[in-house]
Amino acid sequence: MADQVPPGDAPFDLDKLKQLVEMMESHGLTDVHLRRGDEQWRLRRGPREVLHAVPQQYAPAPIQMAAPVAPASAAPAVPAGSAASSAEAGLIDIKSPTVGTFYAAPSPGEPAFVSVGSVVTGETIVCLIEAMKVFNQIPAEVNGTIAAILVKSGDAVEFGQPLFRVRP
Amino acid sequence: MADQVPPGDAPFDLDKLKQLVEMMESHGLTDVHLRRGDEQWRLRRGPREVLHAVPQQYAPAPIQMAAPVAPASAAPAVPAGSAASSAEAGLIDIKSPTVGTFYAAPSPGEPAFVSVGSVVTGETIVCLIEAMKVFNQIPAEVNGTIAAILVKSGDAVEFGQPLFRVRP
Amino acid sequence: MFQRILVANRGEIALRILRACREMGIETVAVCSEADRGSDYLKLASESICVGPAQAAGSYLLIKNIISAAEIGNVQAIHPGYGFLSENEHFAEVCRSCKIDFIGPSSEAMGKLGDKVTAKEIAKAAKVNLVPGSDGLIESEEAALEIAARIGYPVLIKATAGGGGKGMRVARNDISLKAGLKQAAVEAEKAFNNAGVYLEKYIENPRHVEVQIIADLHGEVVHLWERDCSSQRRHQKLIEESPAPNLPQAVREDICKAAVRLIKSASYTNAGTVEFIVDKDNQFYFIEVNARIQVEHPVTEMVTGVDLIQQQIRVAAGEPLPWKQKGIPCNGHAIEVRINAEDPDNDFRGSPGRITKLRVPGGHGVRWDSHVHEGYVVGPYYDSMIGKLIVHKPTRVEAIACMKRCLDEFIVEGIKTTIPLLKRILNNSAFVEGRMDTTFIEQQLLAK
Amino acid sequence: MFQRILVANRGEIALRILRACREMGIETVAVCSEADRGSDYLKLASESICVGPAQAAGSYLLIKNIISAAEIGNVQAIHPGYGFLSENEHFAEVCRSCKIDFIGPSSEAMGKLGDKVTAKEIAKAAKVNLVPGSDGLIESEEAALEIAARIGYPVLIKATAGGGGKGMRVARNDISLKAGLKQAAVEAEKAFNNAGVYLEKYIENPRHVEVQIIADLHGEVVHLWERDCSSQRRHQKLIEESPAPNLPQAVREDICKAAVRLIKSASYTNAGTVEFIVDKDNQFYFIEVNARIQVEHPVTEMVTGVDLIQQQIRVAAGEPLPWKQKGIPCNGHAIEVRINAEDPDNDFRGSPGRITKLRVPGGHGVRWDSHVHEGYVVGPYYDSMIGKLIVHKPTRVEAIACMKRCLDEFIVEGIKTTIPLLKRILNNSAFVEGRMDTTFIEQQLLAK
Repeated sequence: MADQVPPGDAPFDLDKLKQLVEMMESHGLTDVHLRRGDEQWRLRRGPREVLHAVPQQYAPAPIQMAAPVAPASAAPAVPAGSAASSAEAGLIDIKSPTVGTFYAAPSPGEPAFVSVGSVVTGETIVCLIEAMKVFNQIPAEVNGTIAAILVKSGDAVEFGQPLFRVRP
Repeated sequence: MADQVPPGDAPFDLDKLKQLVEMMESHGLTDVHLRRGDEQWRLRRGPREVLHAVPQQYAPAPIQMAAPVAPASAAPAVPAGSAASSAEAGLIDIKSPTVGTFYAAPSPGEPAFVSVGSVVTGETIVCLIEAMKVFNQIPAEVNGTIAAILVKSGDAVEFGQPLFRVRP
Repeated sequence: MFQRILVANRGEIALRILRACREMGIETVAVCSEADRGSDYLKLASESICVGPAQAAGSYLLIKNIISAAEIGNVQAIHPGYGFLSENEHFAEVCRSCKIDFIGPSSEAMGKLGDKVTAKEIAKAAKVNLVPGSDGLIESEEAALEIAARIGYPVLIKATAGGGGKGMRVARNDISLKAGLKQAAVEAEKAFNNAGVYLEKYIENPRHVEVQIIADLHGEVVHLWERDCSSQRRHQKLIEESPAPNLPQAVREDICKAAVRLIKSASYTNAGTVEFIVDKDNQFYFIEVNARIQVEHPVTEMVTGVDLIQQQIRVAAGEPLPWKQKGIPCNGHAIEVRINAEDPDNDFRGSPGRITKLRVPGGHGVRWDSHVHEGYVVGPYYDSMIGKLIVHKPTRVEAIACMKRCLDEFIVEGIKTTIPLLKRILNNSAFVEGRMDTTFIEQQLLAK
Repeated sequence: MFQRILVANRGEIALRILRACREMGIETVAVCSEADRGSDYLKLASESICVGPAQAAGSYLLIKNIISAAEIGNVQAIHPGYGFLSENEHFAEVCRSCKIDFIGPSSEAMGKLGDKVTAKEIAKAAKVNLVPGSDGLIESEEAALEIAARIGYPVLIKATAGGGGKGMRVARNDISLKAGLKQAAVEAEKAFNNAGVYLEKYIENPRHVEVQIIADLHGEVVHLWERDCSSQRRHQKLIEESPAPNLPQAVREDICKAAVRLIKSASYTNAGTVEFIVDKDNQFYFIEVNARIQVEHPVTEMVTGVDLIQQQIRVAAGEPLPWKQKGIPCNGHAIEVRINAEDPDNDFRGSPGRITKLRVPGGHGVRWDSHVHEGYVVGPYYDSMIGKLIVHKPTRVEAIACMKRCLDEFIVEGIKTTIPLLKRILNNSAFVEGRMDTTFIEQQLLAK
């Protein structure tokens, strides 16, 4: 859902929006933020508040991809990556050490490396990030329990973007 | 004396300075502030701190015009007119109601309208300000005793510039 | 050449003149009101003198104080900018009597062109078209019908004593003319105690096109091409550009030549603008002369490369124009928008206040003329314009694209501005296609 | 034409490219390091992606991360700006293998011109003068004397394995050449374990003149005239201008034609700069090609009216050049100064910190290209340039006057800048008279 539609003469292009939503669905995107001049679109799919979820609810999250578009937050758009600042006290973020595409599982159809509730040590591989056709195994680098998964398989992630929250 | 000489290649033009000092002397100017780009000249003639002077010292001030150039303050140049902000508590400024040339006396050779120590009422004429050949009589508009005279005959004054300080 | 000039204005245009003088090596005396005292732009002057209180009537408009400042500031000339005393014939005359050069036309030329009847006579003598009309009061219905047949419908019936649109009505055929004449006479009698009416051709959806001219003291007059200023709201120009879009080259040349003829026959000197309205068939009609530099002069500077303020000063100092008409190019396309501190949601009321954040666009083809900065307090005393953004590109399409990206970059916080309206205009198809007239903004963008 | 481009750079040039794309209606993906995250200029991109830490080696220079960003950003082309990966042959190759257009020359052309020996061969084949020399190692004293006689004194003795001035010495006659050869060989043996030396004509007080060229993918090559960048401090350009002052028109045309010949014979495409040194007799010698857009490109944009960044994008997308050589004007005179956050009192060390106050000049003929603003924090990670101030006026004299008033207006507080040095250069008689060479700033202005 769009937070803001452009003022003035440009029509609100529903066809384009539909295409975008379909693209999000087929690629498993959860969050798209586009801005050009005055125009700003923010779309979000899937469960709204990952952080407050209880483990049982979130185990099947990866297969909720076909779920309808969730209502977008009415709050003003925040810059990408700043979600980290809302981390609950005591939780530690596992951040992306590179830019690329996030994969939760070693290959399609296989179970995810970790899910909410998984116990990890520093060496536990928690995901793959593909950069230039190379699949980089990402270790947790902390000891603890996965409290939240902040991205979905197929998501583009940037350097430093929080991927998981861990309760140490 | 100049507070600041220009950096760089422009020579410090002593001939120009001399001309300026002579001009100040012959026209009774006490304060000249010139600025152009980086270059800034500030020259001041006559007794340095009018405010702290005792009356006896200041009665003959108008005939001290031929006195040598007094050392300029080392402080950074302050914009014209801002002297008012240093007013001693309890003193009231008589400000210029127009822009023009200040005259302390009704005509050359005659005694000044007021001197430090003079008692004035609201209607007392304290000076003339010439604007476009018209000599405007300026009333004190306050009751009290002249505590300081801030400008000299022949000085250019701007709108709102403090001319006298009065102890009410 | 002058060694020292007083700038009898404030804000943007004062800064513009101070900059021109610095580049020419001319010392400057700036005047200011108490409200403007301490403003950053005053630091560019050799000296600044406070001439009165915030209210312009006691400072920027008070001739006595301006002249006193010129005398104590020891200047040889005064640049009046635009507004304030710039078209005050008496002020120009006082300057002369005080042996201070007024950087603008003579008071005589100003007087002649300031009087509507004389200005029309000058235009006629110079064979410059006026809006056709009855040349005097309507004596009878028959005479009116005859005139209407000559000038063609629609016609405008105007009260000779009128003003503010009262007693004005449009007639589109003989029948409505007959009816209108009677009603207008009754209305005029009622409103002004004078039933006299006259006829004028009614120009529908006119464009506002004006020609920049400059004339030296030696009889040489040149034009610097035209500007289109049709993008207006309530007769306030919002966007100006040069050249005028969709004006055939032959018409451009004709209108510019007409302006030069008129200026020559008025013995006018220095910079000036001849205003015309242009109808749908590209017929143009003289309206008036603005006997000063104008807000929108930068678009002309961009396409011609001429610094108009410097040239005004040179001409006033007696220098001949450095070029002939053929030497003045018109390169590319320039557009100016006026950024005003106004609230579009409240009928464009002034929006004074402190500018808490300011990000000004820059880059290739972009010019910004403004005295404001982050932290500047826009006062309630003077006009609401806080800056002029000008772009210059090879074509109008590129200039519009550049202006749009500039307005997208622009951030002003703390006050409301006309930027959102400007963005809408730049996206409006009538504007984009160059089909503006003086009514399109109110009719297409602001109609409720 | 591309619909979406990634900008693989930061700061001023990233902003420059983002602006060009917005005007062309092209979407953009900006990359940033953690240090630049949240910067104002990134808001002009359609999307921005953080690609690594503040250190450029892990972000702006890391090919893998830039390419990943291009892939997840779904772009068709990458603009590298200047610096960082812009002249990295391997990066251009990786782009191609990933089917992303690199907006710049082919990796082959970059490779050929990046290799000194091949570049010299290309120049020779194109009949472009090189600095005369021994064309190889000196075999004997006799051979050296013969070569010196042919190319004329003074000559420079250079170690073949040398660098950084080591083993270099000037000889002004046969005697000093004989002595110098021996000493240079000993020094070179000591420093580089290689006693090989060669001779080159020593160009005293050279000027740095470079030619902007642009070539499309269809074999068309044009020049956009020359720039003089002689005002340098330790090989860092401080002031650039176009046209080069005091360069006779015939020499200007020859040097520009030479550049076009060289570019053609290298099968080079997109924008590039051919650098020359020019001696006191206006003889010019090829030095190298900068295979990218340059910091100083705006002065060329001002005099030609061409938007070089937009043109780079059009050429990369396969569009033919829109003009022939004759259609490219050189109007007026443009000067650029680089404003660097450096402390002139401390050997021009970087002066990072928060800009607490910023007043940027504006007005007629003034362009400002910068990503900084009041409150911006200049970090210690990247180069110190915080902005480029460019003026464009009809003549060099007017351009200098305009630049001087601009620098007088400029206020930057919180960090130290090169502005005081720039002011001194603009007042220096060698500069004012156009008698600059690459040594005058250090010899005349910075000598202790």
